[in-house]
Amino acid sequence: MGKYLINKLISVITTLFILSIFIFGLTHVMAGDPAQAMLGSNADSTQIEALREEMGLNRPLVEQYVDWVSDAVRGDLGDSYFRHQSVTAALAERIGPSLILSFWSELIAVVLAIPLGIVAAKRKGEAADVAVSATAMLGMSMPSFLLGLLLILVFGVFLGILPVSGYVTIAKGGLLEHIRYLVLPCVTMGLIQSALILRITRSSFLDVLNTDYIKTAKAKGLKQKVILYKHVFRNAASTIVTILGQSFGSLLAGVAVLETMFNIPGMGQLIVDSVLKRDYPVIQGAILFISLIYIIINLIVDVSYGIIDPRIRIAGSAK
Amino acid sequence: MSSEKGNMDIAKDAIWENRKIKLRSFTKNKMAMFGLVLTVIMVLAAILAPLLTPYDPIAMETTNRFQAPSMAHLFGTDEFGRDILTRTVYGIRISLIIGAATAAITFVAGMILGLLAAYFTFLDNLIMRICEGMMSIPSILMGIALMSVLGTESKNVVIALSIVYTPVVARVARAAALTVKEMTYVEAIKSQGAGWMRILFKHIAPNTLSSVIVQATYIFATAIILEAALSFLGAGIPAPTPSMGNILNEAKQYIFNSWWLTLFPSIVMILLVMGINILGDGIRDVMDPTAN
Amino acid sequence: MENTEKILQVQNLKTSFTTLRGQVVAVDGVTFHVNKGEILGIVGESGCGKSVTSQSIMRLYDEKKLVTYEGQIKFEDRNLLDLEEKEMESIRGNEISMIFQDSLSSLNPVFTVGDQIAETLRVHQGMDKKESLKKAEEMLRLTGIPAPEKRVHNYPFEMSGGMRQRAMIAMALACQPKLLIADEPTTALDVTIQDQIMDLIRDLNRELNTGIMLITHDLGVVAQTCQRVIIMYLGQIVEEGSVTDIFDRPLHPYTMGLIKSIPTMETDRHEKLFMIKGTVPALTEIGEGCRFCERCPKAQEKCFKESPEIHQINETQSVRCFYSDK
Amino acid sequence: MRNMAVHELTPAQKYLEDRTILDVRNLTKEFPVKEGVFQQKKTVKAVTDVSFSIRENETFSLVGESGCGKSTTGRAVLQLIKPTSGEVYFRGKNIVGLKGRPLKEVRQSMQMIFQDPYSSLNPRIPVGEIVEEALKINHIGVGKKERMSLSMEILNKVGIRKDQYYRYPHEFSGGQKQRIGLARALVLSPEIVVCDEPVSALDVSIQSQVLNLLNDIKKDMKIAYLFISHNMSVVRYISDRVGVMYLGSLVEEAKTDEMFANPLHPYTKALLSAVPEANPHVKKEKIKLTGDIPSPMNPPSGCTFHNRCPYATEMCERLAPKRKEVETGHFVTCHLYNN
Repeated sequence: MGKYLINKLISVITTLFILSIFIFGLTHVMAGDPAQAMLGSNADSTQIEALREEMGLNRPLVEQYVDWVSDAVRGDLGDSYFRHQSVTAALAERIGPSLILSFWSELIAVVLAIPLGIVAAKRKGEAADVAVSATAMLGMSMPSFLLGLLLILVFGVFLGILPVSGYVTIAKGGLLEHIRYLVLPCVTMGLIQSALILRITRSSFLDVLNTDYIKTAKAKGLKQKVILYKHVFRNAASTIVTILGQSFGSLLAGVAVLETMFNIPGMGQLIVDSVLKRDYPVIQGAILFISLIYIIINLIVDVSYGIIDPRIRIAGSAK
Repeated sequence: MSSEKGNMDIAKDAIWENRKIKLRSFTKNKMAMFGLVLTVIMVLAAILAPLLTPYDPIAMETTNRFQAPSMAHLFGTDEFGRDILTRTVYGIRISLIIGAATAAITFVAGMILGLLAAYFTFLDNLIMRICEGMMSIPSILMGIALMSVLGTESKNVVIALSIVYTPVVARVARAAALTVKEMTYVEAIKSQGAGWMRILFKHIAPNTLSSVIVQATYIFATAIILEAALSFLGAGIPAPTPSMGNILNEAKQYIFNSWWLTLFPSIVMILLVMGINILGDGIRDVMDPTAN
Repeated sequence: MENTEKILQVQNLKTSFTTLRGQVVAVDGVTFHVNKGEILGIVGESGCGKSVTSQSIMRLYDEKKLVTYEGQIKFEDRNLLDLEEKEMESIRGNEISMIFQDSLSSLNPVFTVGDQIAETLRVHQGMDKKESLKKAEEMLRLTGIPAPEKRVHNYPFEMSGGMRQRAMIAMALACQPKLLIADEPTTALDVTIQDQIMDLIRDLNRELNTGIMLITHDLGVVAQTCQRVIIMYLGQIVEEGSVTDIFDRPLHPYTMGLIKSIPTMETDRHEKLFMIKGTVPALTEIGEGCRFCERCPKAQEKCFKESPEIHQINETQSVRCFYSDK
Repeated sequence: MRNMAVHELTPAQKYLEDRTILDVRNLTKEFPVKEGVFQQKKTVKAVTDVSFSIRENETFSLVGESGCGKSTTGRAVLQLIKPTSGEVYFRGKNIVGLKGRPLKEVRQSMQMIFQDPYSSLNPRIPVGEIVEEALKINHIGVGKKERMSLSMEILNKVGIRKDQYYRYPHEFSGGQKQRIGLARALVLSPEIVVCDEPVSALDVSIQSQVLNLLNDIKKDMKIAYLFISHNMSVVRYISDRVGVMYLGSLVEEAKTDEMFANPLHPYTKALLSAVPEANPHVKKEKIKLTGDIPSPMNPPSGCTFHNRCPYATEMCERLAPKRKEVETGHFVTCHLYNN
């Protein structure tokens, strides 16, 4: 187990390092001159030059990168060009809605996808399996905003029972109002995410169902239910956990589209705004922050993977 | 010994016969055929767009704004009086072009990176770490960031999507190549004096091809979705050129009174992407040796 | 031998699979029995249906979509094919149990060996957790595993091939079943370990008086272990007899071919090995004549048209051939 | 004891005088493995100090249980695996460390056939072209036509018909695939073929067909075999001389009749006694080996067989035995014969 953890930590650190270089390079090397963007098009070159000097943009890139990373490690992601607040502050304000939205969406996805995936695997080839797999295919072939629009059409426009945009915190509007505003976005994201989880659950269950040790379990006289929910589930769990980690991570970003559409003040909306405004520190900081969450979640998944699968816990590698 | 000419005849009809078997196993697979038919319909619609509809997708005719679906305008018209069906068909064309381009680029780049990483262990760590690093940035954010840097043009969308999806294909290619590399026939050809080029490109690559083709088909579908999302956020194909994303982006504002602006393009888009995904599943089943 | 009690009687068993290429009859009218405390060898090459026969007895295949059974499998005057799934579950692992060839893939990788043995005891004997684990350790000791108190807590991947196979045997014999079906138990093991495992199987058969159906393609193992032998070819029994009958006076050309073609410690090293010509045809390409006629050195004109029935030649031997006594 | 001197002859002399085409001396192969929490370096001693030689048109077998290093030895001889130490003389010249063109030339006359028929042929290439490719790589035959007829000829010799030339591997049975693998090796007219468990994965009745084919080819093309197997009866039938391996070392080597009639090393005796006799009347008294095969990661000290050997003494635990020629051509590595 120890070796497994050390390997994981090393790989996480290198991934973060490459990630930071990529993001830094993205915004500094390829983008236009931020100072010029801030002062607008009619500023003359001397003003721009002065601003560049003041913001230290003329220093060698490596130096800028080292400063940026050392600050970032201490939690300071620099200041926004247009928001008169530090990036960290902007993120802190907006992490709440994003996490809530992601959490409920993932919950809906898991509650929906795993049981349906198991049913589809158990009844392979029958009507239930075909129906479930078809809907999963539908879910996979649809961008989240499309489903969002269709749900708005049905529940917002035709039935008019649910709000189609906006976000209410529990403090302001009370629990019921808070939930009413969350239903449409969370259901949208939940359905989209459940499509992927359902397909993976079904295929990992089918793989395990065809193994020799499940044939042995049947030869031991165990009930079909016991075989499915004890022997098969324990083995399929590790693959499903891995997918849950990845899907929660990508959910955090996928929510960006929904936050913009449903006008929810989350991190995703922040990034989309700052991209349109070319507010590079915010873009840099937010993407780094969300990617960090994504990596940490996957690290947690890999660690739990070790607990579930003894082969990792003891031998350090799945045979 | 047999006459030389005799051998050549054997060669010709045998090769043709092998192709027939491959074709038959594809047509027998209902799923693959359904996906193919759906995709072909979409492609034809996109190519024959000018013949199908008399209207121009971009020219504005403010006289007949917000017309409900009618015989003249099957999908109705938008806020500038443009025919939605025409714009949708042209939108499919853009989506297909971008999807295909992205799939092709990521297929080639992914194959090369994957094969190199699998065959040369010293490259493996380097390539895989970079891929992991890039893949830890969620695709939509990466897309937005790249577009903001590159500027919103169709050409850049393809570049952005290719950067996003190449690591995904590379990882699949590497995994497939690693399993093939352990096969006895690779060791056999090595024991017969083959150089690394022959081993890699004549023996390992062809046997990695099938799983990477399947992955490229899925990337084709996902690229269309991501392009639509980017355009929806205003970071993709700029208006007025019609793309599935910006059609729906504009439709969003008028969803309350002209619902048809949203409904019909949505259905067409779902069919488009579903067709390609089902085709991907179909190819996977045909290619999968355990299937036949 | 005649008055001994028959614990298993298979009458005309026919197992057919529904596949993409239509109905495939893997076992076509197989009739045999297993006496109490006897070791019956079932010999044949891959595709002859020996594994399908054993798994049909345990009804392990998915009966809704994959397989259909005909005929009768009488176990203690109950036809297993008529039983409800619930009744079958009470028999599997309790009265008839089974061990498989690859002990690594046949044991659940995420549960300890002790748990898996104890589980059988909890399900069939209603033992509680502590008691069943204790009995599991005892069973492991019975199979000669060194340090059973430690092995009980090991996972399958932590044990060697020989130890895992002993654990499988312990699990199968935990509830003292009347019949043990061993499907190629030592094929994947090295010869010295195989020797230890076969000794164990022979000892347990004597001590617990468990009837054993030993499925294998290794004639050496059959000769040293089984009392009676069945030779199978392409889903049918072609010859049945006591072990001395089969080795001293083989009747069916296929049996003779098998015995002569396998090199043993006595084979003449300077002579060509006997070769059964041709290869085993696919189940879908069987003609109406005898299934072995294409490869049979004694095949006559009649063999290509009619399919011989298996018939008793003497008190212990029967064969499926028109010209076996010539 | 005249031929004691044989060992002192240089490999070149042995090749000319004794027609020894392959002379392996003190071959050792250790694999580094990372183990435990802090990645301590550990080595798996797969092959330790193995020496043997093979003459033209002779079949020498390496037999032993899994993990004894017989396959690794086969691959190390062909330089598919780089030996850690020791020399491999082919026609009197040491081929360890050869690279590029010289290695390619040597490889042409040292070919190999493999155990698993299902993964030994590239599924994407018709069988005829698999054989042709061997010729193309080694620049034998001018143009496609000649290479094609050469391939057809060798395929026909192993029993594959001309009309099957452009069939794909998945259309053949296991036995036929082994024949195609053999044709691929023989088309380069090698002097020695390493056969790594060629019949273990085949059905019983097909095994005899392949074994007979190997013998016919040996007579017809004057080829030597390094035959690797765990099946004692198959080894007895096909070999001229036999080497028994245990946990990486060669514990006994002798002519086949001598080895099976008069085994000396306790492990060889145990191995022979464990083989079930396909004759119900014969009940061999068994030499019972206790315990399991130890892991090559940390082999027992001294003689690696001492923890399972019924005759083990205190010396066996301390000291590794020397290899001794007890009778002409009968070598054994055991303290019982070292006094």
